Amino acid sequence: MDSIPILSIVLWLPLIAAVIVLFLRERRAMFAVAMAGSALSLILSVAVWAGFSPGDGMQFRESFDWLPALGIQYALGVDGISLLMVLLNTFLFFLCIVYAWASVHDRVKEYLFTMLLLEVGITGVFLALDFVLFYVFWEIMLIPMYVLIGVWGGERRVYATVKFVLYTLFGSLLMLVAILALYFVYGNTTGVYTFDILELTQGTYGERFQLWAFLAFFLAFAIKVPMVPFHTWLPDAHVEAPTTGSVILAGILLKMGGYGFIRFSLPLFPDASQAAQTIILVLSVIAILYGAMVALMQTDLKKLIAYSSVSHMGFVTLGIFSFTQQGLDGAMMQMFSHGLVTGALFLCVGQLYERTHDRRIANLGGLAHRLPIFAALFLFFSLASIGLPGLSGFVGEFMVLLGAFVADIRIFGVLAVFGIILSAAYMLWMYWRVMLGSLKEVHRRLEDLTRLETAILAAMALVTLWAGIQPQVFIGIFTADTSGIVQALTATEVSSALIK
Amino acid sequence: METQDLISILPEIILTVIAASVLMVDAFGGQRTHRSLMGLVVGGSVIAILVSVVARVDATSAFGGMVLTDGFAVFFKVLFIAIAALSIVLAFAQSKDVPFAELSALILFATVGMLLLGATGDLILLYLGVELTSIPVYVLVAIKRDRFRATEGALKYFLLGAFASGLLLYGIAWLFGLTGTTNLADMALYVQSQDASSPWFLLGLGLLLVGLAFKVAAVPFHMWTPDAYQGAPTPSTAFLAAGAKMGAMAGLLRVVVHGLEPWQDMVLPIIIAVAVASMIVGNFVAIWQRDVKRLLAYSSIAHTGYMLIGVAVVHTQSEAGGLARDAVAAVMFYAAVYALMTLGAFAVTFAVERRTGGTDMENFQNLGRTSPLLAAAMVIFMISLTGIPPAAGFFGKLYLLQVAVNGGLTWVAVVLVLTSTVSAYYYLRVVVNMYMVEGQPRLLPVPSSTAISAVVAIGIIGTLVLGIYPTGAIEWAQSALEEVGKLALTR
Amino acid sequence: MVQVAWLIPALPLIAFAINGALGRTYLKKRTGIIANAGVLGALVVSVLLFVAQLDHAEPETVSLWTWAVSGDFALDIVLRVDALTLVMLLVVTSVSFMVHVYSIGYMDNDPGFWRFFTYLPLFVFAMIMLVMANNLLVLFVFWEAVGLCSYLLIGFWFERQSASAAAVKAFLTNRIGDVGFLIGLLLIWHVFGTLNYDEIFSLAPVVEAARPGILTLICLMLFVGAMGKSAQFPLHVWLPDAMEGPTPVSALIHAATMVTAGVYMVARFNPLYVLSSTAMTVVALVGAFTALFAATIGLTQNDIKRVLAYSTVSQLGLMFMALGVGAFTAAIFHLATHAFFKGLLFLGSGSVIHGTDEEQDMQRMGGLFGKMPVTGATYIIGGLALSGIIPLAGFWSKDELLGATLLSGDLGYLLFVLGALASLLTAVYTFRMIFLTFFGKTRMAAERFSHVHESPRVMTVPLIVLAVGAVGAGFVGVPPEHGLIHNYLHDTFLAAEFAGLVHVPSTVFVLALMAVSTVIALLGILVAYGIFMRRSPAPESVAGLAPPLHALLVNKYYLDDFYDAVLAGGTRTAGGLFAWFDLNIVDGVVNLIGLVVRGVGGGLRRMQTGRLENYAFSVALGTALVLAFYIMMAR
Amino acid sequence: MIIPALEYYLVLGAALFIIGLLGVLVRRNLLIVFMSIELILLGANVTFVGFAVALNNMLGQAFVIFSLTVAAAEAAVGLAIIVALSRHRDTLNVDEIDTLKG
Repeated sequence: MDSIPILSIVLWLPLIAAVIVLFLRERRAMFAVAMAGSALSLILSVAVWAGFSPGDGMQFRESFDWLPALGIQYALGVDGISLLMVLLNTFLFFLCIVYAWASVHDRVKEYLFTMLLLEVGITGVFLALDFVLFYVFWEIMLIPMYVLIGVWGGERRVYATVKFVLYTLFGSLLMLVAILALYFVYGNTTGVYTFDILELTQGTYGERFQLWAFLAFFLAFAIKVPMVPFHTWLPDAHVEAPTTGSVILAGILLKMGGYGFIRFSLPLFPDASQAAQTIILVLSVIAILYGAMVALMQTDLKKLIAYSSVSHMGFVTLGIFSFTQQGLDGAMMQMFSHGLVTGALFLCVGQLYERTHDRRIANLGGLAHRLPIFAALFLFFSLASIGLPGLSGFVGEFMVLLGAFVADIRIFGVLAVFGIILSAAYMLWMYWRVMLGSLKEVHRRLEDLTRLETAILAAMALVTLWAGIQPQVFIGIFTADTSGIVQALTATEVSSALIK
Repeated sequence: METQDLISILPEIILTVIAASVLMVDAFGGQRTHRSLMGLVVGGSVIAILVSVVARVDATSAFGGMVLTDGFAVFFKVLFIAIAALSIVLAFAQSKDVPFAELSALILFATVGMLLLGATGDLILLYLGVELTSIPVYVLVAIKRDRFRATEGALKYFLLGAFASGLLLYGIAWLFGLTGTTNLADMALYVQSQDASSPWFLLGLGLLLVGLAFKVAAVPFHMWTPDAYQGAPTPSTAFLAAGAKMGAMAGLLRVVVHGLEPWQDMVLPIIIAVAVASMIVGNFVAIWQRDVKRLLAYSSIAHTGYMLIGVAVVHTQSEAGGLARDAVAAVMFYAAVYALMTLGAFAVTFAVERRTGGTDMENFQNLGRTSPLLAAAMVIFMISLTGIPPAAGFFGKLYLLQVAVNGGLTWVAVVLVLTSTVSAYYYLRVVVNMYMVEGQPRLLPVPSSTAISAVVAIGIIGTLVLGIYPTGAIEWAQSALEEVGKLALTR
Repeated sequence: MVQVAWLIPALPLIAFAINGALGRTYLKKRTGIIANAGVLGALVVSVLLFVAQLDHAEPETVSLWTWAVSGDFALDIVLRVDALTLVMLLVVTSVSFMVHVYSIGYMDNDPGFWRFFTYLPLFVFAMIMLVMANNLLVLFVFWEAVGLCSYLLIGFWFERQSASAAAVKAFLTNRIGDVGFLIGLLLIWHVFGTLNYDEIFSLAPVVEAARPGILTLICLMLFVGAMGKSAQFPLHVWLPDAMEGPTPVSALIHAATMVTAGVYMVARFNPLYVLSSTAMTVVALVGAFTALFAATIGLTQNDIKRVLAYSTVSQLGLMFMALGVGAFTAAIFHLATHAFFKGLLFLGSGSVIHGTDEEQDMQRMGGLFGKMPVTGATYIIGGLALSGIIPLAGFWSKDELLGATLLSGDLGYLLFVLGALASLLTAVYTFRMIFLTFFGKTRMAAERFSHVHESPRVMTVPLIVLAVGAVGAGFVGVPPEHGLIHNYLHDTFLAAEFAGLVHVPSTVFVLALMAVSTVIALLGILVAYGIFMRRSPAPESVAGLAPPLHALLVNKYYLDDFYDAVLAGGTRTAGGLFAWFDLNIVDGVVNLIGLVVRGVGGGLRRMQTGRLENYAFSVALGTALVLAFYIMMAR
Repeated sequence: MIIPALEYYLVLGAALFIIGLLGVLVRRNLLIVFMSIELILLGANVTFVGFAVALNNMLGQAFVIFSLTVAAAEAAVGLAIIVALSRHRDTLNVDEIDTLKG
């Protein structure tokens, strides 16, 4: 199984499809190729999952010297943490392309090319084992997203997309400087000059350097998550992005921040992470409560869901920086479920927008009469987003709270629990104003979901239910790896006492 | 003048012969010979490139140390001849209203100057190279006599250029007087034994640096660049940005590497200050630009700032082995990548100018629909200029950043990173106009010229190949420096 | 035999799945049959299991699958079958079955028929799982699942704004309670390191010794969850509004099963509660106060269902009072009997509403007994049971309840007084309701009165069955303290015995108490008769007695408005403030940075004047700076 | 014949240099500015000659010949541009030529 470079195939398949699409003429052929490409990479990633043995660290590794002059390798590998994210990514992209088949009609060629390029960028981020390769993919996904929001977006799309690019670029460029500094510090101490992530995470670094480098990494990931002070790009990007753009943005892009924290910040800078623990926990709790409160008062449907994402991702950072096994596992599950649920919610809003051409909650009402199937699915995902037990949303939140209920950070756990009231409040209040109550005249002739749209949402609902009832199937993938990180972290417990 | 000296400047001779023959053929042939002229130029350039690579002299210098014949010179010879050829091909598209033959000859003469700058080991040759590059370019900028803006741009460029050359010459005079020689290597040896910081030495050094800084269009000597770039016809601007400036950079590198070693702690602060100023002014003012050529002018000032960081690192005291070699290699690689990107960007701007009659942002509107391929090319160039992978610009910046961080100039690296975020704004504004804004500039009935498409294609291939697999170019630059005496010893 | 236990939850779930999938398009009316079959199956299996388990002392478990393993946190989905579970199962499945049968008639002409019979079995499944959970997390999972079902069913007629609002209010208030529950759960995990019942109960004494006071905090937090779910003061506001849902829903969820989940949870965690006396007193006091508080409001309600709603809140208060004084068996006994007669009353009121073509306001009823004899008769039986008239079920359980409070020490006297008063008021409002609805001169328009008809047999048969239950259920607990139910539940509540909370009353005390209870009940009925039958049935007469007090009660102590203003309104304004803050300040900073950069750019741009001498000047200035720097550097 | 000491050359060269420098900065007329630049070059040449004589090194004087030829070429091109400019705008005042700015 390891002989054929399966990870490279999963990674570059969408690109091949994208290039083929460029040469095609009519719409149906383009979508066929695009769907085949993304479907194949989904199937392959499931095959990787099948062949993956949890707990054995990095597997399916490939590498060759890409740029020896600068010490850069083309190295791929996957462990529990990245596998889950790749699965989520390929799954969401396949569904998005199928959805786009029904809804996108202008500039189809550029659209599919951009989407497939985006998929390559994101998969690459999760598979890369070389820091520069990681950074290259981190940047590659920037332009397609920029074009996706900028060309197919709403009215204020230019402002939104430029803000998105500048914000992300600002954070990631600082990270690049930190990566280079890491390369040299590690090189000077051990004589080995490499960008290999696994090797660099083994190194120990001075506390002053750790603090500085941690800050640079933190900024890049905090903007991506997004954590509270750096989150204002998210609502604008979501409101203006096209439906599939929002799904990918919420489904996967936000997870790169969390993934970055787990993969880089914790292992590389244990002392700095512990020093920054309290501040980040405070920010996370603020994100949970503040995000929910702001979401409550939003008048635009997409902005409401965007702020709900800020609140949900607050749980992720809370879980990661609780430095407990349950916290990390909870954060991973929360990212996985948030990807599915919020992705589905954006699909629902997209479908709603296609029918009513209006996202303002005040103008909608009583749609459940005309759209029973849609109402059921929309309710299902709203409940999952609230964290109703039995659905995947609850698993992540609950385990994060479990992780947060330890020693001296219990206060953050208690405060975070109040988030579940607020999330129920804004979600149900929204659902009530949009779906229940009396139907408005103008929506008299709306017709319900087509079979295709229902199938897409049903697929996501199935996985959400499966992850809610049997989360062990997913937790089993990454729990061994997260425990490795937690042990490494707690081992430096004693030194962190010096800092506090 | 043994045969060896002759061989060392063979490429220069070939170019001069071609230039002269182009003028002769045009004198007799007139309009219809333009296609064959271009053939002559391109063929000649290819031969010149082959000669400069093949005909290598075993000695490291010729003409008594005045002309250096090491890998560094060869690298730049190949680059400059290629850029010249591409510029001439690009200019072919406007051969109707601009005297094509004279333009080609001027470009070739300027290229000879640049080759000399790349191979100079002596202040005299430096001055000669600078002038030989500048004078033809003054004419290139003013070549469209009927346009007032061209003449105004040329005038400003000329007066300030001459002024700077005067300062340079005065500086050289003093250095010659105090050290008794104009050869960079000997001068360095002499100064090492003397008290390097005597005021008179520094006067000469200062003026030398100012002259070179002007030619490289670094802040605060950059004021001529925007007006010259905007005024000149686009092919001339392309050559000015991709060729002439890179020639000056090669000359600066030569001087810094060979001559200024004893003045290390004097040179470093100046270059860093100028680099940071260029990055800030270049990027910040570019935000406001409405005209794409003027925007690319400010972008070139910013990129000069990036490259100067590499130049500065040559003289840092850090003990990491091979740092100086890496620094110069980084600048060389960046110069090559920048030349390709800018040439490509100007080629696209030229195409848009021909189709819509102007180079304002508005003229770029809706390019995504009217000519998708051109728009896609421009997107790649813009991304590359910003430094976003998978385009070559990223690796150029990465190498520079790596060198800066290794040389202890981390804060400068941070400035580079922050200002490139600002640069993302105005580069992507071009993309915004092309794809995301509804606007219908009226299209002139002008057929798209194959010449421009060729240049754009070469630019794209270069940018993407160097972006995806830059190892070849970087290793060539690094190996080229092995032969440079001073850098070989891994200091 | 216990291996088959998983069938009990499985059958209603299968019914839900079938109805959900095929109901809308294919099954339509047949969904009712499937739902009934599912719940009947669950009832039958429960009974079989009950019989099989009679002799077993040890609780048995059936493990289904592993939920999650993360570090030292490992959790499996396990079903538990022990005495308490079986009692609850019997109550839940039997009442549910009755309601299902009844609903076929009640929901007959409703377009959402299939949707109703999809949600109902889902609720039954969730309630069953809640009762059969073997660890705290599964309990919490289905705790919220029943909350969801109540949200769905309250907001069943969602085109009515009031129904949707009530549904959201119910869910949110429950969620507030769930926050307490979740904090309690997390504290247990933090302190005990496990969530399984048996391990928690066995470790309880050790933990209490190690960290005194932590158990009290945990019990109080769990009690907050119970208050939310069982609508105890101050989280009771959602139950009266929940009457917006169809009446069978009110009968099943808001009378018999879901609201008792809180009582079940406290009873289940008796080993913890027993160890913290402060928590016990809090439970008792809150229970007693809610009982009286709700009873007072019940007096002045004109909507027949709201009277019953406040009656439920009051009766639940009594159950918590019993739990608070350690009479766990009495509480569960009252829970069981209450389920039957309150279910009966609700279904009866449903039949009245059905018969009078959707009339719920008692002021426009009266004299319906003639028209609806069966409903009337069963309704009176239910009323008698509720008021606690011997020998009906309500009497025995309430009597034992009050007895237990009396014996439970000095606080007991206060509790007894509150309980007795509540019982008195219960009798008064129950019979006020009966007189206003069934007796006296009808206040309904003649033409409409003529249309009033008795409900079809499919609705009256469940009424009769429940009436029999209301009469017979009491004998399970006779004689007090030694009845069938006491022996059956004895092992479950051993912890209470060890803590010395169980007092065996002397027979003379029992008889005396019976007399007192009967007197109270009869007194209440007489008072109601006096006010509402003799003088004039119009309710204004009651208002005349004490206008300010009456106004206070009618408006439910203005608590609802207070909540709306402070909690809901406060959150909204705070949210608005944050939204403004986010848009202008946080985003403002980002845009500000953009403006600053543009400003700097603009400033620098102006330096590019286009005039030659400025350019030359800048070159000269540059040179001067370099040389000045060098002169400074040179010695 | 007495050979003036090196300092005299240097002072003369410096003087010419400074006069040329000021001429470029202060004067408005294009031709004057152009002539000032020539002055700077002359100043440099004088300094060169001075040093060459002092060092008794012929290289300096040879280089002066170089720089003069270059200056001549420069002058030719410069004047051509100035003539072209004057054909567009009859003024030679530096302040009027500022269409390219910002």
